Amino acid sequence: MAQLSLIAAAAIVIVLMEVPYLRKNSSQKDLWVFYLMLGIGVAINGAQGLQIQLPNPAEWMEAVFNPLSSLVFRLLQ
Amino acid sequence: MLRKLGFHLILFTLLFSLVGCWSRKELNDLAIAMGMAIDKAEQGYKVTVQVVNPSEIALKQASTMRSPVSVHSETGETLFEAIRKITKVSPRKMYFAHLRILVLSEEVARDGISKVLDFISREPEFRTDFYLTVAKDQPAGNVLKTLTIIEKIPANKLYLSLETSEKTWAPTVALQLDELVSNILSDGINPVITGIEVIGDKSVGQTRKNVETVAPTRLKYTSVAVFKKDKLVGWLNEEESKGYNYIMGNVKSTVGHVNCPQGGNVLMEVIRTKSDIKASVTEDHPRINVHLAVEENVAEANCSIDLLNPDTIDHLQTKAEKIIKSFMEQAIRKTQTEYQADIFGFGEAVRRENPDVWKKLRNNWSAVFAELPVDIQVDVKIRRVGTTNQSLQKEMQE
Amino acid sequence: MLKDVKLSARQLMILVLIVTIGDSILILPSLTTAEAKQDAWIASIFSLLVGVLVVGLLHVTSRLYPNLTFVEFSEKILGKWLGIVISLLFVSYPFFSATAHLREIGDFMTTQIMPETPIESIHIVFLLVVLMAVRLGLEPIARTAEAFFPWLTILFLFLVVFIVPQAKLENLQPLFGEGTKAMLRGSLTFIAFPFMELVVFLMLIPFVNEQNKVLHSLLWGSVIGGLVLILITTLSILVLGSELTNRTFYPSYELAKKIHVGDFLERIESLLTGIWLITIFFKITVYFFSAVLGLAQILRLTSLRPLILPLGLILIPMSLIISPNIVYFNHVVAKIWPFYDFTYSVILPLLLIATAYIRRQVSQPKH
Amino acid sequence: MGFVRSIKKINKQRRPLHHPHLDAEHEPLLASLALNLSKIRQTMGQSSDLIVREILLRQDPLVIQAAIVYMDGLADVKAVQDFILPSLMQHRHSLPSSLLQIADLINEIKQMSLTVANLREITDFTGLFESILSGGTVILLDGAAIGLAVNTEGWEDRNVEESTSQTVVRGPKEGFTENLRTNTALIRRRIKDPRLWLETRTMGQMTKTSVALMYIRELANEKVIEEVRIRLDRVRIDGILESGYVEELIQDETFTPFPTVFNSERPDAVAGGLLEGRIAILVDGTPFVLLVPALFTQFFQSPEDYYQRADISTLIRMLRFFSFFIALLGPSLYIAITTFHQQMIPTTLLISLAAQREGIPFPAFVEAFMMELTFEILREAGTRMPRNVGQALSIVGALVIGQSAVEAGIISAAMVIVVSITAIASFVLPSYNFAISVRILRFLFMGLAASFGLFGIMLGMLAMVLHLSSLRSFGVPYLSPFAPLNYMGQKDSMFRFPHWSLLTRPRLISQINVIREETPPAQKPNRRET
Repeated sequence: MAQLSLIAAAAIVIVLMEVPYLRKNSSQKDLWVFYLMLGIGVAINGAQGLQIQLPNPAEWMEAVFNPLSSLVFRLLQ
Repeated sequence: MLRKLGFHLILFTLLFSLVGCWSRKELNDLAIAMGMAIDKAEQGYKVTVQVVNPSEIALKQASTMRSPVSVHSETGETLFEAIRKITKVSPRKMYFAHLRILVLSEEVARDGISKVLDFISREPEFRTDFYLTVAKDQPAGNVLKTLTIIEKIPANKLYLSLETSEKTWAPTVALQLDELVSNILSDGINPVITGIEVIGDKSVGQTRKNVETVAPTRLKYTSVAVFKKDKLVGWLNEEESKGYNYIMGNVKSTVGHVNCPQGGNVLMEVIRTKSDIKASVTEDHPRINVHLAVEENVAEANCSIDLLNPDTIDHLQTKAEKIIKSFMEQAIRKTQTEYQADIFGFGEAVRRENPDVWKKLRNNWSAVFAELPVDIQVDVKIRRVGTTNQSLQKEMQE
Repeated sequence: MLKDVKLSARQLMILVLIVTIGDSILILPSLTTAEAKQDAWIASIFSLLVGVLVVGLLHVTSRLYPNLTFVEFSEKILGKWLGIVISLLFVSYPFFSATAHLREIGDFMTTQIMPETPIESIHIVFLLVVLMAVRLGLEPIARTAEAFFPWLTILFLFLVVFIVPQAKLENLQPLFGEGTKAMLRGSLTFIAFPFMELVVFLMLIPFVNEQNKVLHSLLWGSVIGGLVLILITTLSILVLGSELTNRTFYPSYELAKKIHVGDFLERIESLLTGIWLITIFFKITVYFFSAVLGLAQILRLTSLRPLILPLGLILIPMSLIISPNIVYFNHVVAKIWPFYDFTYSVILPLLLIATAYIRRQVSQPKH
Repeated sequence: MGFVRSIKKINKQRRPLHHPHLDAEHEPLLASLALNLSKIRQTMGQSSDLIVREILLRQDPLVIQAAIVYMDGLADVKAVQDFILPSLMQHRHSLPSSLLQIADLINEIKQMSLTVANLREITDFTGLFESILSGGTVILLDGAAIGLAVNTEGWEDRNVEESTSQTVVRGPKEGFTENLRTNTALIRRRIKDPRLWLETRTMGQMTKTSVALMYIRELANEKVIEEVRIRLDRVRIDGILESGYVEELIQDETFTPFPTVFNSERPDAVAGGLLEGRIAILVDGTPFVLLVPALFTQFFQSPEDYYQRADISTLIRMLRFFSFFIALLGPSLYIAITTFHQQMIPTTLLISLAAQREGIPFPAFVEAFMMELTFEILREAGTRMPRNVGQALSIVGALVIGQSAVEAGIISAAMVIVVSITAIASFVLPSYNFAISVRILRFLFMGLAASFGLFGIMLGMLAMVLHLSSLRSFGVPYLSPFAPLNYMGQKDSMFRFPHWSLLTRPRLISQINVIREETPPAQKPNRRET
């Protein structure tokens, strides 16, 4: 729970840091992208905080490159 | 205004939630372990740790009669468990980064030290710059319980005297953890560790009385323990140890004597040695050639020989060569016949010379080593005869 | 966006150098030695030669459109939609690399220096400084690198000068004892981590104000960086021996631990940690900056700011997810990551060069 | 939220800095002397230092009423008595009285009778008040809507004395004074070149402080001069009492601990800066002259570096950089090493440190924080206290805080040593305002060290250097010549090369006329061949 509130606090800090600047200097699209990315960030952090198993990109990478890797290492053995 | 304030408030709570002091250890919360000894217990290990009592050592007016060190022991099934258990008897957290000496009991060593070494090299707090010794004929814990004079911390005494004796007296081997590990791991060389003995009354040695007498119970480095892989297989005596160090080129300085023809002897100080181990392989049969170059000075002439005569010097050189060679041969013979443990790294020499032959021999190296022909060549050069030229005894005769 | 930002050729060189060294200096000797044993130093020299070719390829790629970043010119070459797909893939690369490097620093700190500290908090404070750097922009990053460069040099020379007396030449013998294949296996990581990862500079090269000196900077930066890595690998083997080098996770840290001059200059490895921390910092910063810049260009944003902090927020859990433990991580780094690098730094540029070439052939009627 | 709104309201109310009644003076002088005088008296509120001396000019057959007005204390009464009054009262007109016009009379007085050097006509009350409030004397004639302002400044000034804030062993001992004119003269006496230009403006609606911009044309970068002008013109403030006001209003970045404007009390330092192409800003009423652009390295340089031999100066500069790091990181390194990296301490030292800490109730960070805070309090007290209680304070500081705290077991002796070394090191920095920034950052670094050890310090250094390299002083990167690196610049930054090799001015500051010495390097003083 403490972790979740910290994430929320971090999100609020980020909003307070960036939104005034973006309102003044950037386009509407920038603002939307900002909120979208922030949302993703909060979601991933929240999931992590709640101990939800998230997919690991390294595993995708392994799935893609493992055949090549084992081939090369077998060739060079 | 208020928004800014709120922003900063949240920012600061965030920052402070980050700032913990997890790894912080105040100096007065540490028990600085200077020595550790490992014995076998019925189940697992008995670990003895020598911890300094800083205020007793550092303060100029050490008025309190408290001991400068305290020793805690605890048993556990594994080393780690035993060390953690020590906190039950010690009020502070053990801190091992300043460990100076690790004493293994002979039993542990005969059993194999790889388990011990695995833990120690895995734990980041242990550094690799402490020395290892094997306690001969007694529990390792006793070594740490003996109080010493001059150096208030026994472990420090052990460290320093090993360091000094390695520099000025050949039969000890100051071995640090990483060398030991790489020697164990390598097929072509087996490690040796210096042994240590408690001389004198052991029960007095553990009380403060020991530092109040003139000839107290002492700790003394004796011979060298031979390991085969990680297991202790036997000991070399002093001469063999010396021979071992000559072969390894470990001798930086030592003393040896040569007998004079008319009785008495000449003491010679070795000032520099350089050894070169080379392997030659003919049809899968390796042969080792050890070449040792020694520079010596005459330190003491206790007989009437003519030190001003160059022939005498030649004579002394040949004699010294013979003596040193015999030390080395003794060492090789003993390890070949009794232990079959290649502590000299002859296997490494073969590997460097001919990796292909080595690949064939490595699995059977102990057997090959036992039969390995070794040629020794010693080349002694006497450089100086000290500040006086002629031997006093010779002068008196004249 | 960023049109008035200018890097000098020297700044580019220093950045390339630091990125070449960053993180490789910490883990590479162990990875290469694990395969090539005492011949790792030969493997590393071989890798430098291949690495120069890779850098040459990157330079050729950057010459396609010297004033455009990878994201911009891939859209030009491949068309809008395919370009965006490729660009997104490309942008994910520095992002994941930054994640992995952050994890590396966390693993290093928690295994060697501060075992009790939770890895998250190390990640967060480290990332905070990275985010600060990226928010300040490219010029301050480059200038900071320039300012730290002399210090890095001093620390490195310090390490080398004081460790050389402990070198034992016989640790290198026998030469070529492990065979060519082992050396090739060893050089896989040595080519990938220092040299192939320079592909992110395709995002930064357009900001260099002396475009004719770009090749010079890229080459010198990577060659000097490569030499530093060769030196460290060789020293690790010379001092520690190949066995210990591949048995420890961080051989160069062990190397620093071995420094022992007189009885006073010892146990200074915590100070020399600066070499690793600073170089990895710049590596992560350059990667993260490239990722942010690339994504901003794909999304056609007017500034980088909407992306920096949210992406930083995403990076933190990613650095925890990316590896359940250090063993898995090392497996990925040693066996998988070189091929990931290869895809981005060789296949992708070749693809772009080929397409651009074909396009030009098609659009210019032969006469 | 009502609270917020009320604050906003106050903010809004405070905003107009324009004072309407000041504008009312912008009216012309009247022809009637009596009216003029009453207007003056009314505006000045019967202030007793306003002297109005009414006289009669005998102009046979006419008698013209006249008055001289000046401020007692500002104007030199002796000058008024010796020159103005005699020349007016004893003057006899040369023209036939029948032809006399009041305008002719004024011309007569201007051209023939008044024996003073600096004189001008004023036509409105603004000019009148400006003149008398800056020490002038105004002569008003009945029937003329014109006044004659004579410069009779004569207030008490401090003499040119030795500068107290920046002392040297070797070098000129003169320091600036509070008088703008004296200060410009001090600089001009050092640079006798017509290209040394001076632009003066008045700043502060009420204080009407003279602020002078001084630069050497063709050396100073025209863009920077223009930038300074723009920034100075942007300032709207009621009062400028010291150059610190100007500094804060024109600096590039407010939220930074590092000063981006250099200040000096020494004319030789300012002249040196001008010769490097910098711009000096002199403010009347303060001996502290600003110098822009100011770079990081400048705060490690003392004018004396250029008067001592090059090798000595180089070593001393390195010593300053070294002390900078000690002053910045001393306590934090101690905290980091003793609480995180005990393995770095040699065993014997570790044991003795541990023995000292035996029984100390606080963690090392708190200990260091308390000591540093105490030291800062002592230091501030030492700066502000009357001179004659100094001894008492230092006894209390040294004995009570240092010795007793250790004896009482509150602070370990090692910590006292560390804090003292840090304190002494911070005094090595020649620039006071830079030393302040070091003092602030020291506490931040202590916090970082207490939570992350050397790792924290390393990150802090990274963040600090990042911040420094993002700073600019009037467009010049603050960290140059280190970053961006400039080889020629290295000759006069951490090192001080011999004068014959300092051929160029700092590249980013002076961009037009870079060559300093026209002697080619071949003509450097060589040993005569034997």
